[in-house]
Amino acid sequence: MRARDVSVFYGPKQAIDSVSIDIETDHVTAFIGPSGCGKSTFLRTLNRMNDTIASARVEGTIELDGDDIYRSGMDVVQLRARVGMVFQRPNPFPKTIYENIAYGPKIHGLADGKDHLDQIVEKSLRRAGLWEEVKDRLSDSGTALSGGQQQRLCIARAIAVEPEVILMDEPCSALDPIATAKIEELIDELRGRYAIVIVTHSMQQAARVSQRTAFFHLGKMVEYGETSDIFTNPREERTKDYITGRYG
Amino acid sequence: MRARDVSVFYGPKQAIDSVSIDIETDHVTAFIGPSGCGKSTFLRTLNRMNDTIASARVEGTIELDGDDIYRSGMDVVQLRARVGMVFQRPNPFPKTIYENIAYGPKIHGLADGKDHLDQIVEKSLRRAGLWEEVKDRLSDSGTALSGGQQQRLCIARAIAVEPEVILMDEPCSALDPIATAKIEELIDELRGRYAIVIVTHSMQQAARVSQRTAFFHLGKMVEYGETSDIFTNPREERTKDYITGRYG
Amino acid sequence: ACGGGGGGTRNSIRAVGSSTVYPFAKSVSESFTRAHPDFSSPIIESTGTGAGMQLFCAGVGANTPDIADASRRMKPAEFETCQANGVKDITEIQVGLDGIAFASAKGGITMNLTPAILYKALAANPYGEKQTAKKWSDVDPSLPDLPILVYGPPSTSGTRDALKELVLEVGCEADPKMEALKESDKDKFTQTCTEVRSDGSYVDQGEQDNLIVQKIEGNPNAIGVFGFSYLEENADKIQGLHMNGVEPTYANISSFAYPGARPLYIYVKDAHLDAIPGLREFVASWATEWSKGGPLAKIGLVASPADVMAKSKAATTEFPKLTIADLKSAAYPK
Amino acid sequence: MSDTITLPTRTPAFEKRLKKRYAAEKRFRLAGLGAILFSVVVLAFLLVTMTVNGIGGLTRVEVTVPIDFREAGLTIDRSQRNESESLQSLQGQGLPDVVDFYAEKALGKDGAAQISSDSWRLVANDIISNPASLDREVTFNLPTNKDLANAYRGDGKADLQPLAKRLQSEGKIASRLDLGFLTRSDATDPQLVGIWGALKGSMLTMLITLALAFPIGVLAALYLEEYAPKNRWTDLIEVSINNLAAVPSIIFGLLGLALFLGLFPNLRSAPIIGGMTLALMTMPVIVISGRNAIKAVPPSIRDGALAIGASPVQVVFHHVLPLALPGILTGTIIGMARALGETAPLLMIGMRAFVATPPEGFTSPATVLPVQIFLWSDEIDRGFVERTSAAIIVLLIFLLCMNGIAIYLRNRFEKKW
Amino acid sequence: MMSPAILLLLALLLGLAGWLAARARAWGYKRAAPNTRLAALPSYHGWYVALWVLVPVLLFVCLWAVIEPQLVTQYVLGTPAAANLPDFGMQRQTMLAEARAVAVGSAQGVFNPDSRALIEPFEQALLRYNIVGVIATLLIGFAGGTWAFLRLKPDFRARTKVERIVMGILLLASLVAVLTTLGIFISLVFETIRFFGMVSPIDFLFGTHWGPDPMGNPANPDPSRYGAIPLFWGTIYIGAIIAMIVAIPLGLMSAIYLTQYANPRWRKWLKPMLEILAGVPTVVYGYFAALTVAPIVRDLAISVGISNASSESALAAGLVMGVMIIPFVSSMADDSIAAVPQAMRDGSLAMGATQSETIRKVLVPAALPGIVAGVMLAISRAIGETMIVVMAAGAAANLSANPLEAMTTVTFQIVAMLTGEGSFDHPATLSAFALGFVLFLVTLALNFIALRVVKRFREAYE
Ligand SMILES: Nc1ncnc2c1ncn2[C@@H]1O[C@H](COP(=O)(O)OP(=O)(O)OP(=O)(O)O)[C@@H](O)[C@H]1O
Ligand SMILES: Nc1ncnc2c1ncn2[C@@H]1O[C@H](COP(=O)(O)OP(=O)(O)OP(=O)(O)O)[C@@H](O)[C@H]1O
Ligand SMILES: [Mg+2]
Ligand SMILES: [Mg+2]
Ligand SMILES: O=P([O-])([O-])[O-]
Repeated sequence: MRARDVSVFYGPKQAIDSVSIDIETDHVTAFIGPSGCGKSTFLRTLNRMNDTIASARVEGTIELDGDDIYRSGMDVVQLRARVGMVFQRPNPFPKTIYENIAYGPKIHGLADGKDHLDQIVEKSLRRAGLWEEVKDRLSDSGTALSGGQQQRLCIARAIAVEPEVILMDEPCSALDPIATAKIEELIDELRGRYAIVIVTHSMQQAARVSQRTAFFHLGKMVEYGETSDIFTNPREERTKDYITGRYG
Repeated sequence: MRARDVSVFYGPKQAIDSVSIDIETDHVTAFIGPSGCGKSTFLRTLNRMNDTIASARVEGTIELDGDDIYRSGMDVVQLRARVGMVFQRPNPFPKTIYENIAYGPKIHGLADGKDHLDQIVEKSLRRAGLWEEVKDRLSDSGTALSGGQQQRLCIARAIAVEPEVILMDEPCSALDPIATAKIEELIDELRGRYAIVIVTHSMQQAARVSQRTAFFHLGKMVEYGETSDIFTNPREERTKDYITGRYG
Repeated sequence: ACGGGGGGTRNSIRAVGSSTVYPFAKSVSESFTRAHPDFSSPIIESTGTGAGMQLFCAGVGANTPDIADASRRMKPAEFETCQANGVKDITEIQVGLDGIAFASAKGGITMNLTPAILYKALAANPYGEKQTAKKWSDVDPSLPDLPILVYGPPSTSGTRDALKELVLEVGCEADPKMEALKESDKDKFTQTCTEVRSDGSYVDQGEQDNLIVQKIEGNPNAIGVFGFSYLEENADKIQGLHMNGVEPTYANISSFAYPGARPLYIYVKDAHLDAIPGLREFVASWATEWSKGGPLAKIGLVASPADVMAKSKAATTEFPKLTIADLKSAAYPK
Repeated sequence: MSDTITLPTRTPAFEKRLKKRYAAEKRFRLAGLGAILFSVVVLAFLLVTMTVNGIGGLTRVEVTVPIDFREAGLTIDRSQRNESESLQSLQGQGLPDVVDFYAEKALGKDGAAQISSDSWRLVANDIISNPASLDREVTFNLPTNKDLANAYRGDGKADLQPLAKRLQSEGKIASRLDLGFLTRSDATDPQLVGIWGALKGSMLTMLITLALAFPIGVLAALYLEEYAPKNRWTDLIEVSINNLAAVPSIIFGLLGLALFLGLFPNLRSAPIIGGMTLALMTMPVIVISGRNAIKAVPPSIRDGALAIGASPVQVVFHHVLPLALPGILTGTIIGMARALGETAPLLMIGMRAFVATPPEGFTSPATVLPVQIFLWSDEIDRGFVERTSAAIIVLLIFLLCMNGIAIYLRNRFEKKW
Repeated sequence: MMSPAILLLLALLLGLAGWLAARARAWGYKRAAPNTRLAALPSYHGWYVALWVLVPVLLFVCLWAVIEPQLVTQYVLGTPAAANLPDFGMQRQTMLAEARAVAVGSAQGVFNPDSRALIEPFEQALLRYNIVGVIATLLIGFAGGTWAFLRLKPDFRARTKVERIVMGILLLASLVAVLTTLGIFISLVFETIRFFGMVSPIDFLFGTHWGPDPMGNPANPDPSRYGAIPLFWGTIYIGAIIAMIVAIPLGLMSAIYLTQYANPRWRKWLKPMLEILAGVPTVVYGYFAALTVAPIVRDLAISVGISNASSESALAAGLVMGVMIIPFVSSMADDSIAAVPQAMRDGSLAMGATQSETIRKVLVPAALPGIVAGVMLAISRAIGETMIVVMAAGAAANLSANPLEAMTTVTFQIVAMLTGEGSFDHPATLSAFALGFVLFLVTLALNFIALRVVKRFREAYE
């Protein structure tokens, strides 16, 4: 995905100030930055989830496969099927585990019959590393799982519609260390198959899981590059201050 | 203040497990630890703000000037006037700036007449480093200030009743870096006059403002000592893991 | 929280009872209030004659009404209740006449009714047999071939009582068997003769005669039973049905030529006469209004015959005591 | 990976399905719009019907009768302050006959027979308030009786139609705005009724309701939300309040009948009993909305005050209550509006009697607006149909104002802390 | 009845004096030892004393308001003027009341000339007892105030004491609700038991013919006329079936449209519209149903060839009731949908679901418990609704499924049996209480369950 000069406004207030970035398909990209700097806002522009906020307005262009997703006539439904999203707090639907995964394929009509659907569900759960844990309780409620399992369920749900990009907004911030480790592993496994963008407030996490890191500050993207470079050898003063704990 | 074997329960759930600590008068003490480890809970036992939570139960003793604050017959109102508190989100009253500061002295009958009250208000605002910014708008609403100013207003409000101890629960987590710096400066200035306890989720902040640091984990106090020791030379493995970003 | 209601006095006159008398009582109350602005205006409630009598006879004192409006005469049983409860002195005043009129919508069903036809059509068990008539023609082949549908007053009302006594019992007694039954088993007789069918052909319309008028207006095949005043009021919409060949008109009712004519009464609790300010004056106001062509006549009251009216007028100032013997003499002058 | 090429979300089949999904979306949305429009249309229909009918109810049919008092020889003792004595004196001097005479002169014998029997009183009142008119000719607009009014409006007794036609062609009869409707009380003649009595009854009743329900409701809400310990007793209180809020209003009528009228039987029909009954009904509404308003005050404010040593009572009365007040008021107004429109429980406690004069106080018999509407709706005369609608308009105006104030208050003070 | 008002004023003055004195005293302590903190603010000392003055005095005034008139009457009856009062209690009392009214100045004159002689004794008695009342008030207030005043000390915790009284008042206020519930229960249950003493509950609850005869002999009612099944059926048919068929879909769709689709500008107008619909009094709906809707329904029925359509039909009443309930359902549904966390909606939209798919497949199922509870509350309101059925449903106790027929409901029969005043010894009248009791229990059960469900549902998302 390519973003060029993207600015986002909430009413009169500018939350993102002309950010340009190329997100590469076979990498994990991390967005870091202090609270309120606009990481989530920018992430949500990537699959137009910002449309749900009445006051939000986006300028600039964002292209997916060379196609501007903000052009008029762009089909948001299809876009969102192609660019999946995982949220900060796990948000499984209050339905069965099976139904949670099957939801996307069903509404999009991706499955030909029940058997196919079963296959999709199994495949998605396997990829999310959850199959073994839940295969005997597919008809339990998704909300009955533990936090970490719920988050993996949400990832499985996103995978089930075969997206091209997966956006994750602080997917581990509500989880304990063990669950966090599991998700980080999973991200590592999914890398290469999907383009992954992850927002995190933990620099350590960014260092662990990502290959590219973008540092945001006060709505601007300050620096973007190889993760190892950013953490060991930042070009900008602000990045350095942040990484060494001067603020945030 | 001295705490001995303090345990706190929320209903059946134990949130703090026999913590003993001496809080020294002329130092800033920082509580750090991962989310949910009980920092806030413990802080709130120190001025019995836990009383407002019906399910909370405290065991052990906490002494202020040798007087057990949990003994029956303890006047909680007076205790809280002696042990002030500043919260995570600034919570000025929706009244004028003047009224915000004057409220405490008024209900405790500290001022003899209007002039005295004016003096108290000015002195408190000066100490909180806010006087210059607000002296011309004392009758504006306290909520009309910026976040950082609001937080300083809350500190001024706490100071106005001349407490002995000031407890601060993540006072900067809702603030931007500049406001954070201001508050940190202020804490530094107040040190020595009041005993200050600060909860923070930022290790860097703890390192910057405190002389003593206590590290909490899963309801237990794992380590307590000189701040410089804790950060450079932790005794416990868990402290080290936390400080280096293994979890949290 | 504090302060008592207590007392035991009342300033305004209270009258309860018949919905038939209600409009007249309202009208008298209105003119009374105008003529005597110093007194509080009377409180008139329409409860139906039966319920009104029960309240009236509950005792003397501020909590009980001063006047019972009635569209039939007080029953000896009610009189006895009154006596038992300490309501010893009662004055009966006949204020005028009303007819229970049978009517249908203008242009709707017409027939010449008789008490016997009505009894056969409306009784639960005509002459002790099972009720089978569904259409008027089932009762009498000369009648229209239309379903029986009669809207009428509920069992609480005096109009219903009048229907029972003036029409149903009369129709019932036409059969000698019943005449005999009356002698042998009075209860059985009353039941057979006055119980109204409840299979939907007779529709009990609540205490609201107006609704009955609306009902039959909307259904040309329906017949309504209500006070003559309502027929008079709505003469532009509905037509009276002949009974025994007589039309329900003012003249026919005042002469008792129409079989459904009945007197209307008010009963005054003499004990209250000096306790309720204005009660005497209020009763007297009736006499100034009930004459032929007077204000009450304008709203449908048929004036009593001259001799009765004179007697009633005297009663409004002299307050003669009602006795059980008075009540046991013929219930309705024919 | 081979399957990266055949992404299922980018097939033509997917796009085809998409079209259908959008159509379904549109249908669903229209159904929603339809539902809400239905409600709006019904509301509009109701209001329009009432208004169209009710406008007529604010007028009455009057005839024009000039009276030359110079010929009548009436006198009025100007020192006589008492209105009713003046009235009696005028009646004694034959004013009714004077009015009849001039009516006959103006309208003919048949027309004079159809003026309201109350006409001379109107004339008398005019003279009393303006004695100078005894020295000249004055033209009065006198109400007709209801028969002629109906005839003029085109229905009613056929025999009066020609008279109405004639008077109309002479320009002597007209339907005129009747503001007296707002100042008179119940009557038997639709030409002479007014709603002031019922309105005053409503006001007195509402005063009692407000005086009882508001303080009790607010205090109870404060207790439950701020102080109540969690135990069986407070559970009981809470359950009773929630249930009371949904108990059918007629049950409150039964309570009023059995309890209040049992205790104070001679206060039957009195606003004080009605007010007490409605207060019990309104109190839970105030408690519940009050609790919501109190709940909406952010805990951080309580914490802030507690942390500088305010006692729980001080916290509530210095901080929570002032902040919750707009919300509590909104709830109170809505509860009061409901009580103002309530009919059924008042029927049970005798507020349905015919009372021809406005109530003097809280203990004199009265009726209230909605019951008056109910009673009039039962009258058959066509005049009453319009009068009923007019009374409904008056009631609705009151309620709309109250609801409007509540909505305004809510929008004005709705705070997201 | 001037005197209670005067006494109250006196009490307030005394209280104010106590307040000022106590506060001054507390300031005195403070000045005497400027460096110690008082245990409570001076004004709390003031309130403490003021309450000690006011509460006893108010209790006394209440008591006095009851006994003083009796004392006065006693006095008057003892005078010679009372010797020729009539024997009849009510007349006596009327005369006494008249004379008293003149004596206190609330009336100009008496209607009964014999009462005139009583005016003067009344004036004397009133004067005497007013003086007694004033003196007693002063004494009591002074005593209470002095007692409290003497307890003031620098370390006296006046605030705690005052606050305890405030808490007591709050607790009392919240007990009113319990008392009301109890009052309802008691006023219904005794009459119901009496009724069941005359008609067996079996006949009442399971009988299928309703036609009480209030004129019949109360001692020997015919139980077969007291079968309430037709009433229950009518109630359910109108309130829980017809009205809900209207209200549930329209209310739910309105809520969905308002919360999910309407833009804020429209919502700002549409929502108050719905609220106005909820604020229209039921008597107006009843009038509307009877006068406008019922004839339309009847004409429509006739025009499609149903000849015996009644002008009072279950359908007309039910339709209008349904309209009345729409805002109720929609606001409950609105709340429930709003309580579903935004995260659910975002989760579904992020999967590429359309808005309506999100609503139908995620939001509504998630909000279902709340919606169901809302519907139960709506039903309980519909079956308790009175005026619409009184004005539009009719009195006929039909057990029929034809919506064009007239039907009657429990509430209608309660009104019918009790309008005006009932004599409390006839089963027909008492049946109203039994019906009320059944209605009370049913709505109570519905509400209880609904509130439970709502609570659970809320907790699930908190
Ligand atoms: N719906 C909204 N309306 C108005 N302003 C918003 C909205 N959402 C976010 N903002 C503002 O936009 C700015 C960027 O917010 P954003 O949520 O993108 O920050 P973030 O970097 O994700 O922070 P965090 O780490 O706290 O999640 C903030 O100042 C925030 O207050
Ligand atoms: N009111 C409460 N009732 C029940 N459990 C509570 C309550 N408040 C906190 N807890 C639990 O007690 C534990 C300690 O909570 P506490 O708020 O003290 O953590 P913390 O260290 O301050 O975390 P954070 O950094 O998120 O503020 C947590 O598990 C929390 O879920
Ligand atoms: Mg974010
Ligand atoms: Mg915390
Ligand atoms: O109300 P009634 O005249 O029919 O008793």
